[in-house]
Amino acid sequence: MKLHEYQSKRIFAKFGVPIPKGEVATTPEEAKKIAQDLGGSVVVKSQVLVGGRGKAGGIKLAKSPDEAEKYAKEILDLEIKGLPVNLVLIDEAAEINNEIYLGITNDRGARMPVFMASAAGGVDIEEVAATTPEKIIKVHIHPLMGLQNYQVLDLAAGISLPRALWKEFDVIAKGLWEAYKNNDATLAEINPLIITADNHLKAVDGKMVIDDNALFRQKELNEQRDLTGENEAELKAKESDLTFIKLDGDIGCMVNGAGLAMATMDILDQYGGSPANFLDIGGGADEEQVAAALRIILEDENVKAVLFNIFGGITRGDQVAKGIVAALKEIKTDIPMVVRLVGTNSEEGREILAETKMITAKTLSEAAKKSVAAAKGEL
Amino acid sequence: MKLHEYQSKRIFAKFGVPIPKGEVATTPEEAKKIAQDLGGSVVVKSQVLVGGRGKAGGIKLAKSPDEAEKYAKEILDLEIKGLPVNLVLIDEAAEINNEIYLGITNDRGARMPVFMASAAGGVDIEEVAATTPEKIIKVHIHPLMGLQNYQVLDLAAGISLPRALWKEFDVIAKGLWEAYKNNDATLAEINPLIITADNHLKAVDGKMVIDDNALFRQKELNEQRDLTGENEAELKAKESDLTFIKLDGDIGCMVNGAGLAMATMDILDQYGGSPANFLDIGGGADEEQVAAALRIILEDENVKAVLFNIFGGITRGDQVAKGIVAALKEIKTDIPMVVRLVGTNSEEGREILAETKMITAKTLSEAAKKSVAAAKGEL
Amino acid sequence: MSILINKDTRLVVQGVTGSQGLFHTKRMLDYGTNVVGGTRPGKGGEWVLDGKVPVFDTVKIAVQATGANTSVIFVPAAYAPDAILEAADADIKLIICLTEHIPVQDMMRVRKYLDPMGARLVGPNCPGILTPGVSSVGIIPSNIAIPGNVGVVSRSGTLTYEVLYALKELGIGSSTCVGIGGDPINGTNFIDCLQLFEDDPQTDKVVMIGEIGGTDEEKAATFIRENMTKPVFGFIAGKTAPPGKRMGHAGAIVEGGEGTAEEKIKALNAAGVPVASNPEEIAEMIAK
Amino acid sequence: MSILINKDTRLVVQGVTGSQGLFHTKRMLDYGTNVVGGTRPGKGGEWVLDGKVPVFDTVKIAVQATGANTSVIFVPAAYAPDAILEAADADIKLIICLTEHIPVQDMMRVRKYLDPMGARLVGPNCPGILTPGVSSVGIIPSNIAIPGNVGVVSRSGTLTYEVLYALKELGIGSSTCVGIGGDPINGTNFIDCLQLFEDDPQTDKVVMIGEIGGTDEEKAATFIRENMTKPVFGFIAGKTAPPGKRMGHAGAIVEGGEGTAEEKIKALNAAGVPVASNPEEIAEMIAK
Repeated sequence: MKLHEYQSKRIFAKFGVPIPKGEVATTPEEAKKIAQDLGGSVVVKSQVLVGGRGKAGGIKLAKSPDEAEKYAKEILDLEIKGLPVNLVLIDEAAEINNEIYLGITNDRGARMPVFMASAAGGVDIEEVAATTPEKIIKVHIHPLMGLQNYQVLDLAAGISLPRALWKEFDVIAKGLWEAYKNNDATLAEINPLIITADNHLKAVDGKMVIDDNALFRQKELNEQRDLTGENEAELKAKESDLTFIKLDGDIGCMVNGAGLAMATMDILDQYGGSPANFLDIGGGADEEQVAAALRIILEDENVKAVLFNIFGGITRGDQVAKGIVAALKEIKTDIPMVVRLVGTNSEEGREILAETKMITAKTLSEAAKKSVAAAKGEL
Repeated sequence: MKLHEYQSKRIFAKFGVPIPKGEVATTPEEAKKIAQDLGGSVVVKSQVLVGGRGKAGGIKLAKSPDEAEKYAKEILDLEIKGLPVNLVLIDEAAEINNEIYLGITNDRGARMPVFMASAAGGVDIEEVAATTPEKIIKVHIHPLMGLQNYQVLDLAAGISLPRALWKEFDVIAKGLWEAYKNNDATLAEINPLIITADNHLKAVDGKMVIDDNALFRQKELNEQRDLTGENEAELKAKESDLTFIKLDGDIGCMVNGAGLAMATMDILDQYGGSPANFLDIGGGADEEQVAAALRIILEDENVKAVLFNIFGGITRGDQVAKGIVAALKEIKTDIPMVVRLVGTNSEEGREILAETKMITAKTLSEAAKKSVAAAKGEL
Repeated sequence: MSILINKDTRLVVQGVTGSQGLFHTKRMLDYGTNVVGGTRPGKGGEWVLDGKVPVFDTVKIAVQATGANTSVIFVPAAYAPDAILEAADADIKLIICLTEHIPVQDMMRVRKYLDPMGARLVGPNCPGILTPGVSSVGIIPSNIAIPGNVGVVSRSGTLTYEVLYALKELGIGSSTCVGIGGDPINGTNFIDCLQLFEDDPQTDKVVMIGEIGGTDEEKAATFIRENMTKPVFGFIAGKTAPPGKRMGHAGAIVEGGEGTAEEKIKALNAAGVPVASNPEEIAEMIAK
Repeated sequence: MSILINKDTRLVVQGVTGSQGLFHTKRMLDYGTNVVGGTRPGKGGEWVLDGKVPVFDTVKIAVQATGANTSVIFVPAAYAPDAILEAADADIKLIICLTEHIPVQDMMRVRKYLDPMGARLVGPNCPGILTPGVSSVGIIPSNIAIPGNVGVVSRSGTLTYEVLYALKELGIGSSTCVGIGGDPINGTNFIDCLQLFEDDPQTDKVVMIGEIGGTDEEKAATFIRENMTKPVFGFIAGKTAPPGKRMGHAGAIVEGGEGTAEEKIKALNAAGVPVASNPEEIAEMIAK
């Protein structure tokens, strides 16, 4: 779960990280009022959960409240990478002497959080990592010990931070770590952390991603979730305990198991087809879930064929078959459907499906080939 | 640093441990007022930093405010193991169905805190440990992971706690752990944790000892320190950065280094003498500290002779000698003094001491023998 | 022979009284697995499954009473990390955690705690282990596999079943099948299992089923090149997965250009491991 | 030969710019110890002691610049735990911490962190290590010891000097003298040093100086009985110490009847270790 810039920065501030004064607005008028209260120049920043806001015109410097109102209107009218802008952050403007990158993420290979710092802040850190990796200082944090004083020094010295700022940096690094740890983040990032004209550190942009698996104990964050920009079908699937990911192809897939669902996508590709989605109905899907899944697949107008690939293990083939039959009674459709049922009670399942117009297949390859043909109207 | 019962219990309560309602009083009138406010029977408990209060008459059950006043007066007039009672705790009385022991201390050998529980609560746990150790359930706590849910269950199941109380017990055990950890305790103990007549758990007596080395970060606790019962000379020594422990013998000792100071006491004993104190003046003692140390030694009326055992390493012999000379100019005394200076600049030191009436010795054995003789008036 | 579980396995089921726990405990018993007990705090002293399985309050008590040496965990994500530590602390040497959705920071802490202890964790978010004809710990459908000489190790559940089934259709059996789970931070990894299979006299060939995300397959490829004498056959799922999206498994994600199927297949090929383009092809490769 | 420190020791002094750090760094340099640098956050790039010792901001940088393999810690108790972790993390293999008054809960955490890392900690609250004629790390006065064949390990500072001095008076020298420190939770213990002395060809006899508190001397006695071929001579301080009082050292306390001098002497005697009744007697025993 991604947090907005303003949400991330407020969390950082709670842990002692200095951030610019600012407020969020949903209308140009509110934006003007905030700019008046702040006084001086302000930055109007679109709050959308995608990168590249700046290039898309989603960040503007306003020298007066009127300008703030004008830019807020422009930005609130924008659509950035397909997402509407519903919210702008009005921050007091800061004079920037230098831009630093500071971020914590999970290093999967090391099985530890890794704290990264770079003097080359303000730009996309993945670009820095790709082109000049030596400019990124990395320090691994022991998950039971937490961030230690000396590690903060390793970072500060590593990016040649002026010594006068080390004390402030210590507070900020520890604050970022606490924000990361206490909110079950998988990413907590300040980019840029600026050195101001009067030689202080300030976090002018921030980003956090929260571990979805930890939302059960991060209830406050969960309530703040902004669903704009999340795919509607994916959200609907989540409600039915299904894992659905929208793709660009034309063959809808319904599979039990994540690995098998990926393999199903891959084999469609191998035979010249293109999957419309990833969909894992899980280990013990019931009729209702199967019906819900089918409805979600068919809502996608690109879908020209549907492939059911069900491996009967704990999931019994007859149960899935009943679910498909029930769903098809409710959802009238002419879209061709290919079904492959293997494993536990697959015979019974196939018998149940015999009453439908479904195309059956025994092997996965056969099912894939038939689906590809069906999508092309060749079947 | 030991905490009083009422201090310990308030800390436990802060971490969610249920304790009886109560307040402390310094006068019988206050005690009466508190008893009135509480209503019903109360327990009047002396707050002194020694064990065995009950046997000494320092804990009384009062059935009315008047009785509370009367008992408070009696108890405030008591002296328990040489300590005056300055404070009484007035707690509402509880009907006790059962008494449990719960405590956390450091297991030095295991290098981990150990959580102990026993169904045989209410009595001295060291007695239980000595006579029926199988009645104490022990669980070691990983110092980086902290107390885990399953460990609380191991304790609850281990003492056969009725299952209806497991949830309450979980809160109490975790609270005690947090109290222990967050206050740098070396001991945090609830004894007894009672099962009340209406079947709940309540901590009716509590005890905490705080790591002296951690007081620099436990400032709040440090300010609550009750110095009653701490030896005056020991406190005075601490002010001069000396480690002094009062003993019962008649030979004052001034030594640099804790191990050597103990060895000096031991050798006095070996030759039939008896040390009046343990005194470590530390590694780099200056003239002032030496003088302060000498004054502290001589304040003890039992002292019949003084032994200086100084090994010149970092501490230079001439410096210590100068300190002794300076102190002796200020402090007029007829008590015989034996001095042994060895190591760095010991020759120079001995020359400086030649002007005093001090008895010199070259080996530790010789110094010990001469000190014993001097204390007996045989020298 | 087999790896990890065998006829000496004495299993305790953590969370035995839940619906999943009960259902699969019955299945494991039916398969012949030596389930010696289960745990559920507050229900010690009860019995489940018609008096076949005693319930204990804690794993420690279960171990004392039954001599259990292996545990399988069926408890919800919020309690699973505690359950893993409990098992390790009770001296269980093999801990198989099926629980999905454990927060990643919890697993980092658990691993740091476990690593010096010498207890082996398999999972979490895995289907368990099956030694066909001998013992089943977890939820791998046992009717889809027969005893044989192929070792199987996999990050995925149903994809593994698919391979076992395809092997069985060709009359090929397996020595042991280990599901190591789809989480980014887990216990036993590919290399651990490859080493075990290399040392196992019953195993002649190994199937390794990977997927996108992380670099464990690349590390396994290096290990195979340097240490394995037995032939290994691979499959990697997720060639068509879009970057930045978690494909069902928490660990199945291409991030920052890392963890793509292409890289993994390249690494495996370079280590002499033929990689099948679909799961059915694996069985055909093995049959040759 | 010697144990722990020798001519290959490349020392970094943590807290080199403090008054204690400076004073003893000079002493160590004068003795011939190879002090390659010191650390003090914020003072990297400066030099101390007339340009003899470079100062670095962190141990990591010091190690990169100088190839330091040993560190000695002169920083206050509040920062010492961090300093120990810093040294271990910078791949320092021998960390000697002199700092007194470190909170015991901090040391428990530090040990749990260090144990799986393979770094050796000596101390805290110790005088350091002296290999006479070769290298001195810490504050042991170097003029009181000469090279020889007696290994010395001790929980106490000046008491050790006393023994070294008494040995020297009799013309006896030592291979290495290790102060393991007087805290209840420390790094290297008696057994570790006894094993090192047992393996060290220069060492023919060992002196072990213990004191009241804990049971490390008892454990050492068992180790001696089972593993040592070289003769060990003992001394235990604190026979007359009252129970329940900390005798200067945080670890020197008889608690709950445990840790008395009597028990320790009994255990050592039972292991065939003669225990002197005063420090001077040790030298006489060795001389025989």
